[in-house]
Amino acid sequence: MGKIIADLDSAVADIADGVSVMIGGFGGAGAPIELIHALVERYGRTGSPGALTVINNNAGNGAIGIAAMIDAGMVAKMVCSFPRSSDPRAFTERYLAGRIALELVPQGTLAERIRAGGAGIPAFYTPTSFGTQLAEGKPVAEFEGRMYVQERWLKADVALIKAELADRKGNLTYRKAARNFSPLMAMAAETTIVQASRVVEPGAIDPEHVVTPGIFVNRVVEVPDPRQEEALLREGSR
Amino acid sequence: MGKIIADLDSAVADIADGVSVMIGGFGGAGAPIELIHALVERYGRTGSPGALTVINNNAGNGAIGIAAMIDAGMVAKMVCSFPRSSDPRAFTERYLAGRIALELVPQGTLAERIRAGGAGIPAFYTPTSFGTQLAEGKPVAEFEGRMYVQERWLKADVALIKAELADRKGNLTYRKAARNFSPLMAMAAETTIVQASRVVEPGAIDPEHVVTPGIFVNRVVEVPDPRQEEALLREGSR
Amino acid sequence: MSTKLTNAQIAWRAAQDLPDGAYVNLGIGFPEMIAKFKPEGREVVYHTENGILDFGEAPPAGEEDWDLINAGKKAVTLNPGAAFFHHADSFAMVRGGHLDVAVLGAYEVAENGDLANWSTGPGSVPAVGGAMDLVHGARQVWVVTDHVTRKGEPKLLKHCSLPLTGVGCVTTVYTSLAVIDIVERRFVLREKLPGMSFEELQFLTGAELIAGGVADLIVPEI
Amino acid sequence: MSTKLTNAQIAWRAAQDLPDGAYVNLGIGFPEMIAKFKPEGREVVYHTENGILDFGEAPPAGEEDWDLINAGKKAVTLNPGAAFFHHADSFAMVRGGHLDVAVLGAYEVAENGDLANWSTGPGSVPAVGGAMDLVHGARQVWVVTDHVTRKGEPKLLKHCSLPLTGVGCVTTVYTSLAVIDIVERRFVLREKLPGMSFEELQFLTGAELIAGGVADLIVPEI
Repeated sequence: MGKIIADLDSAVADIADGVSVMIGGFGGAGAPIELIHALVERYGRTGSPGALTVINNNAGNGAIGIAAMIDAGMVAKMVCSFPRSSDPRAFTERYLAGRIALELVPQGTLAERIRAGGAGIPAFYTPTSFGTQLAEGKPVAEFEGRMYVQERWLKADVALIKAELADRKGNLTYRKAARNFSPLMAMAAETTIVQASRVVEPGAIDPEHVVTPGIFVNRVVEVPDPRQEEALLREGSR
Repeated sequence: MGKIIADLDSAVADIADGVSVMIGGFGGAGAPIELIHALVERYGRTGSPGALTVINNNAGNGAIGIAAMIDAGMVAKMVCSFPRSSDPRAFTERYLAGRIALELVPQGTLAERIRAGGAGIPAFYTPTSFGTQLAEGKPVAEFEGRMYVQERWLKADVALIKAELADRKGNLTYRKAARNFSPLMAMAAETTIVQASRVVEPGAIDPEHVVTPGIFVNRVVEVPDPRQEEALLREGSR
Repeated sequence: MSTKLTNAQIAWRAAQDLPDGAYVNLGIGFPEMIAKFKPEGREVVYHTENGILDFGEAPPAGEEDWDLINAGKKAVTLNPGAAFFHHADSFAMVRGGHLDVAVLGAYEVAENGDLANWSTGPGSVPAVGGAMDLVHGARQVWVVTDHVTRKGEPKLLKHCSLPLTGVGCVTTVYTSLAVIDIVERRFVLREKLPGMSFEELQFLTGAELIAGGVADLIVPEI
Repeated sequence: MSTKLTNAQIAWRAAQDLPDGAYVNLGIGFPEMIAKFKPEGREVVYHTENGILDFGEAPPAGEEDWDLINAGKKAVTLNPGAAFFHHADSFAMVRGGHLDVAVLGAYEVAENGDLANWSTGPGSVPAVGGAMDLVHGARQVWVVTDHVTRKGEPKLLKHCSLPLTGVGCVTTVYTSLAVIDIVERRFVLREKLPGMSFEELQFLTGAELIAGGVADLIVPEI
């Protein structure tokens, strides 16, 4: 069960053109900056992987992380709830120029669709967005006197996740509000790739405290002292 | 925010006739024996609450816990996945005599229906039970070439839960595999009543390790050294 | 007393209605200000969509931990008894009816409780965040808003003209001029500024105001 | 060699096919025996529906912790790297296709992969547990069973007569006489006991056996 990968480049080496990539994080908290940048560097070197569909709550900030992917021209489509970040220049430019597609999903629906993808639930009903533009074209149904919208599961080929601790079997913990979408994305992707601040021996994480069990994790690469997107932006790093 | 209740009798005093009660536990692990017995004693004293619908994975074992509720005649209906325990006499007798109703639900569907109840999802699709007797009368639909069954959420008036630690704000942890259905039931009940082996100050449970956040919990009663159903059965306690 | 309340005064007024022991989600921006004015001795637990229950005030400048933020991406702190959880659990709290109150801003509110607050129509980048979930989850949905637009047009209307956030979801509107409950698809005036006549307020409101026992809307200078 | 395999020998044979690094759920009873025969050096992580990943063997008698049990309510231990989770997460693993193999017992298996293993019909207390979830979740669904009933009737059939657990779900059947894969809704014979002719095996099987390259089914004395 060799889930530990030696370096970032190897961890993202086989991500193909045109695949869907879930990326953990809400704003800067939980953004796997080093994994993303390894992917951007690979694209700069080889022209691949391009034409990606990226699933994240936001659509990049400043010129790092997902914004760097967008600036590099790797991203064909964003699936997100809130593409207006504090500095959404990269996405906004391309979107208004018609060079990137957007699927806008309410945040709770986005979370539940990803969980459904991981849990084998192809569709579910939610009150969210009933009667709004975002429900147009979707089946609706009445349950117990109230109207609901049918939403479909969301899966991805790859998930890129930032964890705090990881063991060799892939069990993960997260740091504070950096948890957000990551445990769900780990469930919903065919291949889940994790950067962990520290890799520990199996048993070092109390079985009661595991947040993502190893069954959902395929690859772990250790990235000590990872960069934090929001902190980088505030330092003026671009 | 006074969630701490002084004693077991007060904790279950207002449970009414005819309500639905989710009871945590899988086999003996997680069964809130003291809360259940407080309810059975109240019924013995007052004749109330009767005609209950009880939701649990099993249908009681020996003559304690849920089996004691059934023997007392308080239970009109069981909703469960596996009513054949090691000693299911109490349920079997009444069921074969037509004196208790049974809604049989596959275990994963039971868990997901309860979660859906807590998460505001009135219905979802699952592959489980498609083409079987347990799907009869339920809507089916095809998604991506595969057939699925529509299942509805399951809520309850009351949940009885056994936790390990609880704080004054209702945050909970569980002990090992005693976790099982309890975090889901806490979400899905109008009133969630918890017996905790130890009540601690807010902050004593690491925010990273909280399993059930206090928002899902209404009442907590401390029961140090709680009895364990399986251990009691093996001691020959009846 | 000025002719209309400041945002801080609107926030103060809304804060007076927070029930003791309530679980509350304050929307990004203006609604966040409500936390500052919570009455002494009342315990309120704040929820943020990105996975924290019972967060506290902002840390001092320079002591921010950017993994400890709220939905507005502002740094926060934790109260004793806080908890972290993932996004699906967080929106289970929202959608499952576990929040007592959600407070949002508004572009428009209709008398039937419809809310428009996420899109001003084509031509910009649309963004919805958690608003559509919050309006259909919390037991009470409050709106804090100016009573009229910058151009002086009513924001409280017979029907919303902008894309909806939710249908029939708003329960109370705290404006710069009044406190208005939505009851059976009508605007029911609960309080208005003492210096303003009912007719003046009606003139600035795009749908009929129902006057019950109207009290004076009195707030401190802030 | 006896004329048919014991349950232990069937379990041994199935265990030889466990892939290295696999996540596996062993059904209550007979399938649980497979864990004992896992080949040396192969790493297998066991899942139990009631919320544990990577549990180990039974503890010594007297050292049981009855909060640490498997789906069969038997006491277990933990391996390093184990994890606890609640029932919805547990069945997300099952239904979401995260298990590599689930192994179950059977009353009947049909050539199209239908399985009947939960109900012998009216007159008793029905109980289904997690079987219906497991058969539609794991990537491979194995059945371990006697080839025939106690009365000598075939258990491998053209169609099941008992209430179904799942439709078209079984991928391989390990019986007391043979190893049979279900491929495109047909029984494809992979191995049979060396002492038995194809015709004898076909006679004890209720649907057509497809013979590809049939190998000898050889197991140790256990």
